[in-house]
Amino acid sequence: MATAEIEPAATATPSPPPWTATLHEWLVTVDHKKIGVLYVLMAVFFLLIGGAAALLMRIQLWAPQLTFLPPITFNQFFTLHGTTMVFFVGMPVLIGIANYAIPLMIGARDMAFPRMNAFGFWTTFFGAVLVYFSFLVPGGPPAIGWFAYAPLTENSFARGPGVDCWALGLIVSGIGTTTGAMNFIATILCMRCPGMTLRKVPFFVWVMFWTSLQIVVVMPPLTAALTMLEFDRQLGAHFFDTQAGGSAYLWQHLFWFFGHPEVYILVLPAFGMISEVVPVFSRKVLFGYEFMAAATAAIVVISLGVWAHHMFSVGMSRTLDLFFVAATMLVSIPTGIKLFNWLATVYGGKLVLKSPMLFALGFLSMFVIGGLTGVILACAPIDFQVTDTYFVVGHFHWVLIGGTLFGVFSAIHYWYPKVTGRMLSERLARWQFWLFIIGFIVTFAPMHIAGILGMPRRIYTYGSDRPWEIWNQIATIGALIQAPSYLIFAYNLVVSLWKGDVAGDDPWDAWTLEWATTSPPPPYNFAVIPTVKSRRPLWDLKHPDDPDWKYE
Amino acid sequence: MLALLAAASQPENLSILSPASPSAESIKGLLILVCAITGGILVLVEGILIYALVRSRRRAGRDDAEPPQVYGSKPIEIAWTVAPGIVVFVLVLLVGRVLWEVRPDADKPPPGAKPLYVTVVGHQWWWEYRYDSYDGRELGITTANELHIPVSEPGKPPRPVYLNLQSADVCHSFWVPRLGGKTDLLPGRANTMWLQADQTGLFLGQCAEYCGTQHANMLLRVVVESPEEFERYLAEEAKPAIDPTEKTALADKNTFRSLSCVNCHTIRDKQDTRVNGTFGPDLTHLMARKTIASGMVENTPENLRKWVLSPNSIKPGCLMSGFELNEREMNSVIGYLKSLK
Amino acid sequence: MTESSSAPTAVLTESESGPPDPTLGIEARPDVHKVGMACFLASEAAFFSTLIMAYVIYLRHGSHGPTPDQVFSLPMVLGNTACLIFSSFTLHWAEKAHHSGKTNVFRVLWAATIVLGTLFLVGTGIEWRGLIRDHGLTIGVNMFGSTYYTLVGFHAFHVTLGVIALAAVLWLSVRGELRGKSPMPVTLVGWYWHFVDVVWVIVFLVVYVVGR
Amino acid sequence: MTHSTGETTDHKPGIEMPKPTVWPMVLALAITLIAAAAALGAWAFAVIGGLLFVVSFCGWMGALLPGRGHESEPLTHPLPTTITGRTGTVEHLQPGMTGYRFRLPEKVHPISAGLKGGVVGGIVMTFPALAWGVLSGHGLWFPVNLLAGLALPSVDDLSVPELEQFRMGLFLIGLVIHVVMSATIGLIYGVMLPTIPGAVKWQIIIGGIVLPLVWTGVSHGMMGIANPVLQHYVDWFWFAISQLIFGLAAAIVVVRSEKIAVMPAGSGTAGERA
Ligand code: HEA
Ligand code: HEA
Ligand code: HEC
Ligand code: CUA
Ligand SMILES: [Cu+2]
Repeated sequence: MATAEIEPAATATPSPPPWTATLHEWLVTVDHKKIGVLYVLMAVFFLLIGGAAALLMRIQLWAPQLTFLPPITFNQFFTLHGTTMVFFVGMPVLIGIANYAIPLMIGARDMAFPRMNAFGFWTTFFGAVLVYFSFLVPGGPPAIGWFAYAPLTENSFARGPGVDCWALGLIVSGIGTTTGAMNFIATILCMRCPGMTLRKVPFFVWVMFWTSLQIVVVMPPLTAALTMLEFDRQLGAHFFDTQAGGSAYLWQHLFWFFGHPEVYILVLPAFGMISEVVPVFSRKVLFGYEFMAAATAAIVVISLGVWAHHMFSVGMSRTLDLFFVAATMLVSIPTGIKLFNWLATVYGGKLVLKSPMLFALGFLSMFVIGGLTGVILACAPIDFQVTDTYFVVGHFHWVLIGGTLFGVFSAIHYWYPKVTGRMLSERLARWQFWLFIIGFIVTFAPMHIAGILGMPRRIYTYGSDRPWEIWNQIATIGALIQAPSYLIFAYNLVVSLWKGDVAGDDPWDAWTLEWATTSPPPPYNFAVIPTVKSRRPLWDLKHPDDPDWKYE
Repeated sequence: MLALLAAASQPENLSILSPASPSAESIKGLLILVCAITGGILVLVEGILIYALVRSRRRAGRDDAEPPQVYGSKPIEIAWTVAPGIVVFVLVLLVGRVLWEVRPDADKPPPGAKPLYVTVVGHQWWWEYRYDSYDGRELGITTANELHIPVSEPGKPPRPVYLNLQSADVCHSFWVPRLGGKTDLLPGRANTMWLQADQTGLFLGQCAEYCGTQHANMLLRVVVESPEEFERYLAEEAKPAIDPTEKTALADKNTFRSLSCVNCHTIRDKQDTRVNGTFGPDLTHLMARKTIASGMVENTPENLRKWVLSPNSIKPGCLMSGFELNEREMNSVIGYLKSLK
Repeated sequence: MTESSSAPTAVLTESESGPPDPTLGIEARPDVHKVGMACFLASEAAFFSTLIMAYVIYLRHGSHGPTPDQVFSLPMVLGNTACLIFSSFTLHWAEKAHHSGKTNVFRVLWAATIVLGTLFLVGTGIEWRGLIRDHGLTIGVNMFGSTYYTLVGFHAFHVTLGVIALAAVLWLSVRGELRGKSPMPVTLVGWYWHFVDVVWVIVFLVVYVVGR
Repeated sequence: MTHSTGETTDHKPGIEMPKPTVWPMVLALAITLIAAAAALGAWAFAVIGGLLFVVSFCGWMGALLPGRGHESEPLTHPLPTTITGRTGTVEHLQPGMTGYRFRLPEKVHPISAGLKGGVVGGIVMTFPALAWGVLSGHGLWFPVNLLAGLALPSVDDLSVPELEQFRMGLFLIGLVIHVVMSATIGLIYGVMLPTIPGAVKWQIIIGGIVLPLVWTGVSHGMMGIANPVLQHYVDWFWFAISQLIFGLAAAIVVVRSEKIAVMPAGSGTAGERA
């Protein structure tokens, strides 16, 4: 087996290469690790941009009748904020982390299609650039909301190329996402190391497999819908042109057929990340792996059939409404299974309260709240009242931040030592965590109340006779508390590159294969492809008298 | 919570927790019940989490030892699959009941009812109301931005209102929180909606589907009146605009008619058919409305003047252009508008 | 504490204790290229399903302008369809020929597939010219035009890509780069081509049979 | 591989890795330029994009040819530290330890026991419910119709005589509600009761008396909203009786059923078995 002859590392520190060489290296790379890092950097950058837009919106809503932002600008900002956060923050960061971790976790040397992997990143990135290019075109960025309801997007209501930049940018970046998903599927099916059957993959890998299937099925319909929209705008077709027989209703179905599964695409990988972090930091095996695995599949399948819960107020028949109510609520059963299994993993464990675990606990305590407000929304009659209000805004930030972002932060704090060989500063991480969770609650909890008090979303201002001012002010203060946490995070990422403690191969005493190689891993990941017998190969090595394969 | 209750007790509010109609009432009940159920689940989950945290921080045992590894348990998994299952089952049943309660069939009003049928057309960014029929009487009145409906008093025949919702341009949504949930207005598709008010008074709301620049100011005003007042209102609105006989008033009218206002606005006159634009709100009884620009500002002569001079200064981005009228023309136009009682 | 006795490079081999896992080392992994192509085709299927659904939903929507039953001439389309279906057979035979080592037969049949695909494209071109010139049916005329050209146009675009890919494989074959009994390029392009054909059969049924 | 990587200067063993290439990036740029051209109507972009597209596509395909797209990565990187085993460091589950309850005995009631309990409970509880219907003078169908009021709004409008008659729709809805609820609660009983510590007596007391009383209380609080008709007519004494009978029946059926052996759930049980 040990046929490879190994040279020790060169001891002399080479002089740093010129920056052009570094740039070139990153532009041409096909290494899944570098591509993963590129994805994450892109996402962090856009997180700051999208967050800045949110801050400006929050300032505009501070008091009634402010004129801080003109109406159109406000409308453009929420469109860009939503689009950015969903397509250029959420998906890239999840795909990027997976890109880095999955080949390592399954004991492979790279993704199945390394060049297509690079292509996927660059299309995602250039797609985002194209969307933001709309700042330079006459009329500026689109003001259509992230779900772009027709016919507001048609030529007669949205002149200027802003909408075209948006739609085509999303098509381009969607191509990247789809190729990325295909790559994951092929990698996970074909590149696992010997011994790692599909039932023994680390849970994050399993989740990414299902998320990728989801992407492959729901991204193309969005591409098709956007293509129809562009045909309307550029070639004079009438798909969504209501004056010539087109249908506003069809757009909503097409968009949400993508849009709902999309929100699970945004949260499932975070579920996977949490499922790696919680066991390691509770020092216990993941409770009920098989049920968790089945629940993942169930969520993916059920969520293909619930999209119209975004359209209860569109005037469907009551029977159809009730069907979608039932389907939507069904999703909470597998989600609940997951939540309870994480709790059971924590229960009886020996907690290590390091930053990854802090964020994971933030996830466990916050996501459930967002999920339960989701169930409230899923009751169609209640939704008639609160749809398109700040209650919904509260719900989805609660799941997107309390779910996705907490999961992502947990994962970044967990894998940063592997990526860079250095530890993130725990002190900064704690500051970030507390500012983040407090700011987050203060921002988004009052939004539920504002919604119940009748405040619709997407309004650039409100009259002074409306009783919403106080809730908006609390929310704005919350956003201001949150803002520094993102800056601290970015600062920590950069500074720890030099100042962080040296991490070593396995700083968390963890169990999956990525911790069996060096930090950072060599370009080929593993000099010798490992062989595994259970879901926690490193546990087996560390505890030869209590290995996992006895129980699986 | 307290603050919520306090806010709800204010006389004119938009809270869904102070319902003034049967449908808003049922929804409120459902909301409270669902909140209780989800609240219970929340307390349970957070409780387990905190308990687990506390227990695992205080556990005995060797420092270098790993805790016992528990791989899972089928019976427990079944328990926490089935338990949410029951909750979901009950919720779906409840939702079904309330759904049928709040969305009754528009073409089958309850026996003995005196239904009012109104067609609502959403425009960027104002509301057009066409009164179709009331208690079987054909009406054919058109007005804008202020919907008057009769109250349903207890013990008397109910007076349900059925709205036929349409849109002239993009998607909008009709929402008066205290009178019930919202229903969208989609171009190329007619929706129906049921309203029934238990109290008289003014009920506010606003468009709840993003519809462009001034979506924020597409405000809704519903005036609920006693049946007698409502009859009076209908009678007033059914009349044509007054025909000025006095000389200056006549001159004012002619000034107005010489301007391009007529391309967009309608004023129903006795014989006249020239002022019949449909792009803007019907002005026949403009002065009967408390506000202009779909509820943005009060309907005062100063505001009217400001509006005609530059609608954008009141409602930036709105679809009526400003008019560079000279002082005399402006006075005439405002004078004429003021006469549209 | 005991040191595990594994060799320094073999990070994770079996530890001594425990039964040997019979599945180790012998599990078969599917071929990456095949999985990749299958995923790609799945996404294509989702894309075309959306277009077909839009076509069906808009069928007989809108009153003015030409309607399907006024403009379609079946003989032309049937000929086209025959070309495409037959090309699936030639492709299949070509693959078989390659499998049994008859390289020349393979090339002839493969070339025939290309010719049939090209014929289909030419046929579509002629059909479109007729629709535009004789019936005034353009993408902007009515809903039928919008949905028809989008659906059939995207399909034709895929046929074009297929013809290019087929040609590339033929070129590889001529250069002698195709080795083995069923080389991957032949298999994958074959899958793609059959897929495009199946889509056409559905499009044909929806647009020209049911939709008339 | 038959092809070697161009210059084979090194004889060091290496690992074959894909060679960095610029073409994927250029191809992505080309597609974006074409899209931008469509968005902006700037056809010059399309020309550049088209050119780049062809060039990068050919470049990429070239790299797919055998031997072209790979390079040998020398094995010069440091090795990971060897992972050492620590024997005897994993604690095993013992009574009194957090999570011990999850261990669940090696023998548990089969799933079917819970279902059986639910069905039996569901059947016997109909007796007091129907008895109340008859005794209160409303008749057999009254309780059934009331139950259906949970799901059907039209029941609110029915008068008492109407509620006393047999109605097929209401009967079916009521039946479904009753069966589903009984079976699922039975299932939960089946798996949860055995985890209650102490003697079997306690399992019966908790499952048969405490839990039914708890949910009767909860129902009492919420019925006004959940099912107004039932709230209006119900007799809470009889309601509680039927719940108690359900609970007792289900609990007894569960605890008396035969136990079967199951897989161990964690390191503790295996340790005990060994
Ligand atoms: C990360 C993303 C994410 C996630 C995970 C979810 C999860 C859920 N969402 Fe959410 N949702 C969004 C993102 C997300 N959502 C976004 C972005 C929008 C708005 C888009 C827009 O309009 O711009 C939206 C909007 C939205 C609506 C439409 C509102 C409207 O516009 O009117 C609805 C309605 O049904 C809904 C419901 C749900 C439900 C039922 C879940 C469920 O999956 C939640 C399941 C979880 C739990 C229930 C908690 C844990 C479970 C238990 C503890 C078990 C026991 C519980 C019960 C038995 C109830 N969501
Ligand atoms: C993952 C997704 C995500 C995330 C993380 C966020 C984060 C935030 N969102 Fe977002 N939001 C959405 C997804 C998300 N949002 C979506 C999908 C919509 C719907 C859009 C639509 O209606 O179409 C929406 C809509 C939305 C609205 C409703 C707008 C409206 O309807 O009118 C509001 C209002 O307050 C809001 C606020 C915020 C705030 C305060 C944050 C905060 O958490 C942000 C905190 C971050 C910062 C404060 C940045 C800190 C950095 C700096 C200050 C430095 C800046 C430096 C440089 C630029 C170099 N969001
Ligand atoms: C381009 C078409 C157009 C022209 C011309 C036009 N209007 Fe308007 N008008 C509108 C529209 C559209 C609105 C509704 C604006 C809104 O609330 O968003 C409106 C609203 C009004 C209102 C407020 C009505 C209400 O109930 O809110 C008044 C008063 C009014 N116009 C008067 C005039 C007068 C006087 C003129 C001529 C000097 C005029 N309009 C010319 C389109 C027009
Ligand atoms: Cu109309 Cu918003
Ligand atoms: Cu959804």
